[in-house]
Amino acid sequence: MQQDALKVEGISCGYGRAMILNSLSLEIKQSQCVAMLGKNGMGKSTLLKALCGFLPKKQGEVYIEGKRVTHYKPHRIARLNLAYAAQEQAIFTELTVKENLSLALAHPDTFDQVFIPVGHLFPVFKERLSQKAGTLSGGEQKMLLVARCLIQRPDIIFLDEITEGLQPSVIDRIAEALDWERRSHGTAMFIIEQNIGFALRVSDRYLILKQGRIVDSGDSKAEGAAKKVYGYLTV
Amino acid sequence: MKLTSLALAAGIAALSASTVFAEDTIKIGVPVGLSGANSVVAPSVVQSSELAVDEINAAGGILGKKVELVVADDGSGAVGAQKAFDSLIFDKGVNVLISMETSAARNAALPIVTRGKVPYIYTSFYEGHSCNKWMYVNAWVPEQLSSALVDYLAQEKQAKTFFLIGSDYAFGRGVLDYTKKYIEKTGGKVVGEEYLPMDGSDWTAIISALRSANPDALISCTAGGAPNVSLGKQLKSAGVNIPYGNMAVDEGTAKDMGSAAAGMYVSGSYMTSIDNPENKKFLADMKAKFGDELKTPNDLSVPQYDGIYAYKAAVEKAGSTDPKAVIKALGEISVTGPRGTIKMDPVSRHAPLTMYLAQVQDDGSLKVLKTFENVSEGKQCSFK
Amino acid sequence: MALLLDFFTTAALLFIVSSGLMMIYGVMKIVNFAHGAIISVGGYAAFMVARLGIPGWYGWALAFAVGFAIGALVERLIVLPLYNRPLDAILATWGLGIVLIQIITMIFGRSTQLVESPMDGTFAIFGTAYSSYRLIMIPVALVLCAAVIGLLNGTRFGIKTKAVIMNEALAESIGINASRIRFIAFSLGAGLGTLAGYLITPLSSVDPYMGVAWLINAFMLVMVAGSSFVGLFVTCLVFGTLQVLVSIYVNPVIGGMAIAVLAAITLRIRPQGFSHV
Amino acid sequence: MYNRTLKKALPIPALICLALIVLGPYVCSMYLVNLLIKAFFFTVAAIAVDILWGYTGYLTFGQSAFFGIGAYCAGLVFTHLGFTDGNIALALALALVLPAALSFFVGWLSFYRGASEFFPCVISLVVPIVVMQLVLSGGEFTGSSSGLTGFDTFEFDMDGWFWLSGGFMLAVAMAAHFFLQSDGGKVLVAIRDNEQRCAYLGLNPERIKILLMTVLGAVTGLAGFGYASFSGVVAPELTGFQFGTELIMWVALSGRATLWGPVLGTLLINVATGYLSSSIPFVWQLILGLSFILVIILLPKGLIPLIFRQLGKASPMAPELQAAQISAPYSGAHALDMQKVAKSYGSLSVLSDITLTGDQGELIGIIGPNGAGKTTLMRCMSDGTARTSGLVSLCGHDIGKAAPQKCVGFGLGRKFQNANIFQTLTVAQCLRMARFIVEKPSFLQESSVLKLPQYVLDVLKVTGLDGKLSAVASDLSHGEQQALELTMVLALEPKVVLLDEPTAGLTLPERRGIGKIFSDLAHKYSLCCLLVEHDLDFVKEVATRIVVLHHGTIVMQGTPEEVVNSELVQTIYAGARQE
Repeated sequence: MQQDALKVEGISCGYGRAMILNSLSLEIKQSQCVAMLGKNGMGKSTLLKALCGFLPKKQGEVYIEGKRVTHYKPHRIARLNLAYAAQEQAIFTELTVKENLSLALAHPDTFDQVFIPVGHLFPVFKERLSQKAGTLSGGEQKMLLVARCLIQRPDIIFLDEITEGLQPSVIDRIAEALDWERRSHGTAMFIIEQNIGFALRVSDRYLILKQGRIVDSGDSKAEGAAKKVYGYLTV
Repeated sequence: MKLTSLALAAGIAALSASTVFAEDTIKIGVPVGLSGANSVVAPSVVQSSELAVDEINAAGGILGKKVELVVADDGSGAVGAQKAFDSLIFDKGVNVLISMETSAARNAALPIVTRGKVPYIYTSFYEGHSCNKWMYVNAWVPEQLSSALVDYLAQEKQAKTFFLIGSDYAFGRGVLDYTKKYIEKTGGKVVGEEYLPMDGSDWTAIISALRSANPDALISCTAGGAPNVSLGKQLKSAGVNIPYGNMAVDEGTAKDMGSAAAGMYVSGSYMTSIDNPENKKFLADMKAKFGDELKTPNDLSVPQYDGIYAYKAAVEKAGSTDPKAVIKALGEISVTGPRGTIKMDPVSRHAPLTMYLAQVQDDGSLKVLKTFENVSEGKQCSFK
Repeated sequence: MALLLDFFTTAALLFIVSSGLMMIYGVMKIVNFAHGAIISVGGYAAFMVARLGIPGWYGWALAFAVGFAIGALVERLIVLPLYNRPLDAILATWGLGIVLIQIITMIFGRSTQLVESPMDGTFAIFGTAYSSYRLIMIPVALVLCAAVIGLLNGTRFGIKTKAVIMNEALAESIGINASRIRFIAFSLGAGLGTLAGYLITPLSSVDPYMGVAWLINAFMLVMVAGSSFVGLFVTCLVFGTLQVLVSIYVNPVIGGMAIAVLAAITLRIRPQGFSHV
Repeated sequence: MYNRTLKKALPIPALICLALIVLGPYVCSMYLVNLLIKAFFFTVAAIAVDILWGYTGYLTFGQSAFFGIGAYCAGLVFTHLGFTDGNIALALALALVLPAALSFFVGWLSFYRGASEFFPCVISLVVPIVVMQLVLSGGEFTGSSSGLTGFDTFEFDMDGWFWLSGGFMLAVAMAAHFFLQSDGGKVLVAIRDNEQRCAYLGLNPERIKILLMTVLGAVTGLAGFGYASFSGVVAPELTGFQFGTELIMWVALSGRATLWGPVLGTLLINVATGYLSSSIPFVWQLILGLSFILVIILLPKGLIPLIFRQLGKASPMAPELQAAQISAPYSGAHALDMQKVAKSYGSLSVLSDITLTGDQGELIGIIGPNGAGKTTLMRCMSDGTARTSGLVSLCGHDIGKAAPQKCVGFGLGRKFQNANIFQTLTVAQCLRMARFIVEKPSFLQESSVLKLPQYVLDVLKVTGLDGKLSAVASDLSHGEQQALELTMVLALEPKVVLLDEPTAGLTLPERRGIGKIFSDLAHKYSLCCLLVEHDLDFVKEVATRIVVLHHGTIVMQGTPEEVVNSELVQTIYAGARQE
């Protein structure tokens, strides 16, 4: 049987003594895209940080591509063909676009080659490779983040609220890029979102996180999914 | 309460007194800078002390008592010296202190010497005019050094203008101040006088000043080894070739400086190349005792050797180690050692010395060019 | 003219001496107070090289290698546990400096050692005869500066290092081993320290404390320079010039304090120093 | 009986010192007495370093400069002017005033808003170097490197000196002991733990540190004066950087942030050095260096606390809580008034054209997605230097460029997003710090009563913190720490309260209780509350008005119903587009 792209078994973790996540489990199959939704402060970002090795886990196990990575350091996890786009401070504003992209590559000499498809998806970067990333607009920075994930040719991508504060047109562009990536490479994805429309559009399954627990899940493309999710997210 | 405390105090005093008088050895305290700046020369001082003590013990000691050497580190500074002197006088109970010290350390220690009432023979050349009832000095002061060096440069090298460089501390300033006066008194002219902090190693600005002053000769007086080396090297690399008199370099350092020292004129009361039987025997004995470990004897370690013999002579003359009697006797005796016969003056508390002027050779050795017999120490102290 | 050369050569020496400290401070905001002792180690490396008769070209490589090795050891044993306690790191490295100096003293003794200068005499430049070794320090400093800047800006290691400086968590999240980068940077910094010691021996004495006199000035320069080598270069030039001017026109004793005092004042007026020039 | 209270007033190490000082001359050899007299003076300097570094977090290499200056005051006056009654008074006065003045200057130079962590440390390095260089270049006046010696000084015998110096040391140590144990003395630890929080409690950390430095400079100068008078010698190394680092080493080895550690440690190390260093100088240095490194890395608390375990620990005490009189509410127009406030970093605009008023009795919810500028808005209200343009006034005071502590003085209280508290203080001590500007604490003792406004007592009760008054803040849970910060802010009796996500990390029942309290604050106690919250449910329940921030501007404000039901908010805040 093929390994799950990501498997989380009952992890608990938090900051100091406060537990943000309580015995949380989930799994993402190969080529599957799972969206996790929930209001702020429910532990979504904490979960991603824990998965990427930035937070110690009090209990539970994490497997990526079948490999137990519970106690790996962040850079070792990052080298497992995994791409992670954090919510805040996720690019090096003082480095150029090209440096930002090539830093993520294990073999930077292949840059010209791997950049071709990315340049195709985000043509805006073609002429701006030597521009400092900090001078890009907010939307462009988020696109750079997605581009950096794609250029790594990963097996699994983690995206943390990539659409936050973006114009609808940019959100569309990102959604198209993710769709293309899945079509052409079958990459598994785990996306954390508040934007219901975007989340349901790109994902196969959705999960609802509340107070550190998954309280509901379902098929993203099912009838009435949007309405159900919306019920959790608003008042 | 009062009574018990008195009784206690008396008891302790009696105890400590008995421990001092029960000794039948004579203890010579040598506080010296085993660590810190003086640690460059301290080993040579300890070696010559050891030789002197061995010789004396082999010849039956002093007044039949064995002589014991007690060395203490003073950290080359005032605070360390106070600790070392306290320890030697009050803890170890030495009969005499014989050593070289930095001026700061000597000054810091003198009040302790006064309190402890212990004779102190100071064996280091220094800037002069330090006086204490309990102290004698058997090394040179600027009055003795400057004349030799300046006279030589003026007469043999026709130097009329001089440039003075020193480390900014009491010895450097003291010696150069006197030198400046002496130069001006003898008709020369000082065209520049510059100082760098003791731990300074960048002489760029001073060398620039030196070049633009364009003097006939250069005289330096720096703090120990490191500044001498850095100054010598930088002068050399700057291509300064005028006659250079160095007032603060010992033979060991001159050797270490290699080519940077070659050609330098130095003056002092002791050079290894002094040609007399005492010095030859001394050098041979040192070599025999320490072999490869031997540190080059120098103008600090030889006065130390002389100082120990001076104490021996004084105790024998006084017939006891009683401090007052010893102090009196120290002004009356004379000893003959590697530096010739040295008699310390009971009034000035310093000694007239034979001074030598030498030039550093390419191999680092010193070649004596001129000898100045019995140079007076000038006006130092005035004890009766 | 000679004055101008004094400015440049002084600045060059200052740059050579402080670059190792800068490498470490720039990357990990740790002040290596053992830098003075490490410079001394470089001086003794020069002494060993001269005594063993190794040609000069290998000499500096050897000096660098010794420093690199010491740095590597020290980073793992002493600095690693203290990354989150930068003030304690100052103290621990100060302690390390004492230990290094005592070890040198035990092996080589306290006295100054002889190292012959590879280059004596003067060189005439625009009609002014000037110490050739000091002159050589100008191109050496320029090459060193170019090499360090090239390393940090032109190579993958450099970009990774910059990434770690800017945002360690982000760097790790894209697979950069920040701990290894810091390890290498510290070792490099120590290597630059011994290299500096090796380079200054022809102008200085070789004794256990030879590097300590440079420490405070190097430290002040690095503080003013912030975290860029270009900044350090400019800082060295400005303060080197000031030091020479004060030494010549006021007096050398005050000149010796000039860098420390002026740097402190600069930082008070302009806390970011010269890091944005 | 040696009971708890007495133990607190006179701990075992103090008794050891007392016994040593009384009995010393009878049981110690002359040499040891001599060593100890000097060690007593050094200990005073070490206490100063310990207070500055261990307690207040300011790593100083420069205390030696003040010691040296005190010593030189004695040396210079007695050498050049002679030893007369008048000159003794003069020298003593100079030994107090000069070090104090220089400390004040150094403090002023070192501590200012926005100084980097290393800067004061850098300055403290420069001070002894400069002072020593000045002494060295002082020629005959200062005696240059030889120092001054042979001046007349007090003619006490050794025992007299011993009791005098020991008594002086013990007096300084006891004074420090009572000060550090007192409620007011905890301000030093508060500064070490969290300067930002101090400023937002209306305290001026810079000023306190400068004051502390000045006082300790004078005390250290006095110790230097004593040392010089006893030894009859002053030397440049007493002012030097080397001595400054030795002081740090003594404190570090024996136990920073414990008063008695450095007292006992300094005495022990000095005595040991006296006996060992002269016989094994290099090895001794090596041992000191190595043990210093090891202690710094492995035992940052030092060695003495290993022996006296209670030294390192605070003796926690839970004071009795009482309700304090609450000052009258603000009665002028608009408690908070912001006109056209903007903030930009270079060309990047974070806030623009914010015009917002808040009245007493209002509870304004501020909502908006991450990066909308909510926290920046809070900063602009509470720190005069934060905004780029526009006017802000608090309770009728234009804040201009005022520092946070000034704004707090105008009636502001600010709770941060992350629990911003004093990690090593207890809950009660944290609260007492918060009351500092309302009710000056005692600087001599620990009070058994803690008076707090009623609403603070309510929050303590709801969150259960009233049962944990003697717990150390870092041992609290995330939610408790948040609640503690909230109570600290409220203990200031502010008129305008800024709350940045005050309920993050709290449980549901706690949230309900807090919500009730917020309503009370606004409605019963007439405060003006601004609440930044992500939890729209919570905001909707308690707020009287909601302001929506997006891309740095106010896009909407109105009653909770209006806002929650608006299409705009659904889109940008809840993040869902209706399909």
